[in-house]
Amino acid sequence: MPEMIYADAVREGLAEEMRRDKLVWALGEDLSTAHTSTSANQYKDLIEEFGPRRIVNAPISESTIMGAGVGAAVAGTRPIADLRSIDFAMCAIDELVNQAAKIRYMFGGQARVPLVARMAIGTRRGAAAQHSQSYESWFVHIPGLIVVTPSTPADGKGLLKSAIRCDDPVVFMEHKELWGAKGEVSADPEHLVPLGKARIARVGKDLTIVAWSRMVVLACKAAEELATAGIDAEVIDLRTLWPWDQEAVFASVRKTRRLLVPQEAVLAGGFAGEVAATVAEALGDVLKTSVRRLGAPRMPVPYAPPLEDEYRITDRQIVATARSMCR
Amino acid sequence: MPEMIYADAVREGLAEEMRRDKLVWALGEDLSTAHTSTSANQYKDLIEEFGPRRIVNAPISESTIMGAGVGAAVAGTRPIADLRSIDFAMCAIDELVNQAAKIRYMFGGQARVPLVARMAIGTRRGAAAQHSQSYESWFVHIPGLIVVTPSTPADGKGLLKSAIRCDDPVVFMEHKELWGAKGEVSADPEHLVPLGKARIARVGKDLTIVAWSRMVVLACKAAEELATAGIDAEVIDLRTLWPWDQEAVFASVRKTRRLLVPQEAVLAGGFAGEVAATVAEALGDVLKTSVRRLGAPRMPVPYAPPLEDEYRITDRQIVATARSMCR
Amino acid sequence: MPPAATAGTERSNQTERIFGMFKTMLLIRAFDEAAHQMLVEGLVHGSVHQSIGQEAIAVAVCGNMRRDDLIQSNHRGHAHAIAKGANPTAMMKELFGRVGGTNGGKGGSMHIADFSVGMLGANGILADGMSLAAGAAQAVTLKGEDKVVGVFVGDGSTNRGPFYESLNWAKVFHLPLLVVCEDNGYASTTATSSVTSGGGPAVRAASFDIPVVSVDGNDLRAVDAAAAELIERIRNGGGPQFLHAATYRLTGHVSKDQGMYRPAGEFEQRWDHEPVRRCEAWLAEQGVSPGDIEAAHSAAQAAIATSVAEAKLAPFPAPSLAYADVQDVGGPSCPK
Amino acid sequence: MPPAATAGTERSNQTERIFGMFKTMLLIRAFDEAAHQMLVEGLVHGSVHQSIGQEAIAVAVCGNMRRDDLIQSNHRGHAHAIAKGANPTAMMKELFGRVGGTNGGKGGSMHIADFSVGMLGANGILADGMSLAAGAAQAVTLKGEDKVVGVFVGDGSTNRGPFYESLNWAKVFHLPLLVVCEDNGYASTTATSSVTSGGGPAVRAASFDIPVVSVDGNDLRAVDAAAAELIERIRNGGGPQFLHAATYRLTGHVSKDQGMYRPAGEFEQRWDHEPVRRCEAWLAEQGVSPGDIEAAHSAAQAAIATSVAEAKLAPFPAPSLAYADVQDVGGPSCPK
Ligand SMILES: Cc1ncc(C[n+]2csc(CCOP(=O)(O)OP(=O)(O)O)c2C)c(N)n1
Ligand SMILES: Cc1ncc(C[n+]2csc(CCOP(=O)(O)OP(=O)(O)O)c2C)c(N)n1
Ligand SMILES: [Mg+2]
Ligand SMILES: [Mg+2]
Repeated sequence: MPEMIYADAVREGLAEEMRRDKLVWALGEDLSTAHTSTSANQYKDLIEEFGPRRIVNAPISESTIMGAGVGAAVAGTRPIADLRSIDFAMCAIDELVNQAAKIRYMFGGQARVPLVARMAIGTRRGAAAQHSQSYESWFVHIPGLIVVTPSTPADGKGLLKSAIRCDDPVVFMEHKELWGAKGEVSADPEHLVPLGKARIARVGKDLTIVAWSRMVVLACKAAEELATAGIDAEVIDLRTLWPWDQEAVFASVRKTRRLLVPQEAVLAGGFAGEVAATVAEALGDVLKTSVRRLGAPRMPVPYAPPLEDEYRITDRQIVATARSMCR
Repeated sequence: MPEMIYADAVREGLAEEMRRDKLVWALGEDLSTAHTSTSANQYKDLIEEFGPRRIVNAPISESTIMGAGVGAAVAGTRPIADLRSIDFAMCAIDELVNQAAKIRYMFGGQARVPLVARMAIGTRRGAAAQHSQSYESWFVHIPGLIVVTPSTPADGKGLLKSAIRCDDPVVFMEHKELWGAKGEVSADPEHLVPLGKARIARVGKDLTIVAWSRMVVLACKAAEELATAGIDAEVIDLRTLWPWDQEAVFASVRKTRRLLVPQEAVLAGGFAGEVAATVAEALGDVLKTSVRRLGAPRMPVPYAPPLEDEYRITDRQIVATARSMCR
Repeated sequence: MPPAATAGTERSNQTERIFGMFKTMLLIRAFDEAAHQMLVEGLVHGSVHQSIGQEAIAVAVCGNMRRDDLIQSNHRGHAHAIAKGANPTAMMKELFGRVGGTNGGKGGSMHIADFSVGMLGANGILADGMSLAAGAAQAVTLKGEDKVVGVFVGDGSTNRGPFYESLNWAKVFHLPLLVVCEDNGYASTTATSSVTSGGGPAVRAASFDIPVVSVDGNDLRAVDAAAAELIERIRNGGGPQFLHAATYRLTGHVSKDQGMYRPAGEFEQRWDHEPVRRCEAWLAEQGVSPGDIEAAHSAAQAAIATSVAEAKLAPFPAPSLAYADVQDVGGPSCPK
Repeated sequence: MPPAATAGTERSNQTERIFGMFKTMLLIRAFDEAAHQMLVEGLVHGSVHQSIGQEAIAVAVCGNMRRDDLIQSNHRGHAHAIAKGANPTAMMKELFGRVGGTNGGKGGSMHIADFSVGMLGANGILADGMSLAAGAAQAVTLKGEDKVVGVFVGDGSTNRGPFYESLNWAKVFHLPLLVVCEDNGYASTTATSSVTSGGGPAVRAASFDIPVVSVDGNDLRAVDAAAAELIERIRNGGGPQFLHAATYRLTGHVSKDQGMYRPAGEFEQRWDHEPVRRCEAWLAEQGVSPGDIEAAHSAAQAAIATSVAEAKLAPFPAPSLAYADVQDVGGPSCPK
């Protein structure tokens, strides 16, 4: 399988789906030209292949990027509305929550909303308070939405393809610091990664670490270090936060009897709480030690590097917490 | 103490603060005239006393109601930006999350944002998908925000007054089905209810029920019924979801060794998960039985009454779950 | 959907056409009166926004559309739905929350939709329909169809940002979109003029280089003529068009609102300008007999009475249906 | 803040005034060049948006304001801050993320703010400054102050909804607000004209009945005259005013962007119209000597070199400061 970076993998996934179905199209700011600039190359050269009616360079109108995406999905096309980042998606929450998520239901199944709402998450060095947010947990709370957080180039491609083919709205969240990450990616245009299925990133028996997005990378790194200390951690990459693969998590926790959920987002109100609470409810009697979460302190993301480092969860913190749980 | 309904209590609280400090003012749609219509009377007659510059009838411009509130707070006044309901507040999330919550921090403490962002939550009979939402958990996840969910007329008044006097942004969430609720309310204009302090709504020893907003009413009702079955439940009304009174909850759970957290909102990603996860982490070894949550199924709020009833958490469900926990 | 023509040899085509639209207006009015009454009686839940006094706009706009054209409605959506051809009985069942409702009882008044006639739904969030309609129009162009998309927006709602974003969007992408502003002078309890600067929605729309036509929205024939022209332009590739229709809401804003915030006398005075009576007078001038007009009234009343009767008899949906149609993957499972 | 006048008996007051503003332009340009260089060297983090080629607008607008007037900036905020009187050394320290930075190292380039000179902050979310500024202006009126509030908005950002909502708001409430649209023809990599319909921001603002003045934003004296007039009108109770200033960004959009999306030749050609050289030519005509002009250049370079040197020496803030200034009640506690 060819190696490629995450940004190239998701672009290839989109291009394949656009070739396959001419009702697939994308809209967002600077889609046609961003490749000569500083962005992530997710759309590089696509306008040349698909033209400006399918790679739509939008005005700075987040509400309408999302809203038009919803309307176009309802009217039978498959738009990818790219808000570029969750930070800017804050300007289009209403259209996502009040419209995209509810239309199928409140109209009694008369309509479908095959929309991909694409919005990158994650801290990026020096990006500060308004360009470094991670609110994946919000959308888990919104009935009607599917929430996808791929951690590898292969999953980025395979899950984007599944998201595009899905008949319900999918919030697709890349991580800004993963766009340059390398990995093997299937070249088969029919290779899809299913929504709602976790991936066991590392098999282990002493402790289950449940992670998603960039935290998977850190969890795997932590697991290697834990191994040198004689702790055999299992790392589960959830891939999809809604629906999340409870079966895979429960099976792992039944085996390891310990659960650690590290997340990049602010701890309070984050998705780690959902996982931890669900496991504590269902498997409280199985656990050898209390469930544990890690997450950022409840503060906006600061700018200066040493302050930003206070915000970031590190593999060292995962190691330390895991060790304390296995004592 | 005089008895009054919730809507009258919060109005009295606002009027008292406006009399006390002429930099307190309110902005929102239909504030001046709503009292002749069908709304909740939260502003009835206030424009007559305070004039149209302090009770500002706004255009239908949710983004700007919130944004102007933020700007006016930064510039030294104390606005109450009323979005009328969380459903409409979806149109102003950006201004709340990207601006109000971050300004003090990202400007290094140069500015303060003494804003009250008022937005009612809750299911109201027949209000359906776009007028019945409860997203209090979202704002727990946003550093910089305080989140208030009063359950009684007294707390509605006392907490609104604290929110107005607070120098940081407060999301103040009334419940649409509580506006008509009656209760005793202090007439002392200096009676404030502190932010971040829970109220023990009922003392008990067998089980801790943690609730907020309208769910407190149901929890208390359930507790009375549980008492007839020999189960002595303690009901904690959190009042404030951020900061939430961990001390009070931990003390109660240490005593009862059982925790049930029922919420009105959709279970997945809700605040009950935060409480349950926190207790499971900290007191996992104290618990006699696994923590338990209750929350709405992950579906939009349906319209037809028998369908809406499927969405609603009831006191009967609280009773049944509590009984199963105490077996 | 052009209304079905009544046979009548002595009348001109135009008279027949207007008489047909008149009947649709009557149906809407009867529906809205019944909906309100049923709310008062507790059989309809939540809130009901009537279009009484505003019927001409919906009827004339939709009367110039094809069945496969699309409309995006707002919170005041009954008139739009009926005008586009939705079945009033299915609509009434929806308001009752019963089986056979347009939305299966899941939506109610504020979310009434009938995709089979191109009615893409009422909407409880003001002005959101603007971008949804723009997107639908974009889908139409992408698919190479020749459909027109119409969107209804209230005067008060035009102060929301999405209104402007969508106007710009529709013009930039040259979309087949007809924006219809139903300007009834009020936004809920607030006189719109008190919170709107300058010349209002029509002037603002024109600043996006979108052609604007302003009409007396209570004059059915005027709206009909304007809508015909604008829809023709759109169908011929003319891009987005804007119709500004002045009207007046003859009821409270919602549910049981009595409209006490209106200046004394305004309400009564406006009854003299309402579209049904005005159209009736014109029809009489054209030689439509009092008997035929009376028969039209009775037919509308009877039709809606039947709708109400049927709605009363329809069962509520099974509770398990609450769990359906959330999403294919990850939807809630029914506890039973 | 009017720039300090240089002594010079033989020059007119107007020449002195413009020469002072010229020096502020030089300071801004030197700052932005240095900021970019330091980003390349890795000492400045995240992203940097330069105002090179656009300096005249910030300088002339803020040059007509009092120190206690307020401005609300956007993502391209260095020029606004310096023009309003912020200390470039404190700003450079902020870009370095160091102690002594305007925001204590918490904000960086995109959030630069200096409340002591009425600079209410740069902003990473486009057009949000519009409603914040409207609110600040509303606070000004509520407090009975006579301050003016200015807000800077890019051409691309005027396609966002809050722009329109805020224009309507400012006019309805008759607020002391000056909206300054810096129209540089681009929004990031996109030519704004390709995504903007009609006559653009000026025409649209006028549709809200807000007086609009359009100027060549690269002509310092023209912007100065227009700003003086508009600010005077506002101070005299004239309500909101709109200044549309055409300009050109002579660098990439952000950080290391090379601006390759621009048509060949455009970039080079525009250098001939940039405000510093044009102002320099005018000053020479007025008899300002080459030596004085050269000295002004050197002074600006030297000042910013000192800022950079000081920023390099300043320490990073203690990690515990990350936990400060979140909120009084319920803020995170420092783990140490
Ligand atoms: C975004 C949003 N804000 C507020 C409301 C509450 N609301 C419902 S109808 C209405 C007034 C709408 O006025 P207008 O647009 O003129 O339409 P009309 O009711 O007159 O037909 C308001 C404020 C809402 N539904 N959505
Ligand atoms: C709401 C929002 N959308 C998108 C962005 C990303 N972005 C930053 S600057 C920019 C272009 C802004 O163009 P313009 O308003 O013309 O200002 P200029 O950069 O030309 O000064 C974009 C799209 C953002 N910061 N905020
Ligand atoms: Mg209206
Ligand atoms: Mg620009």
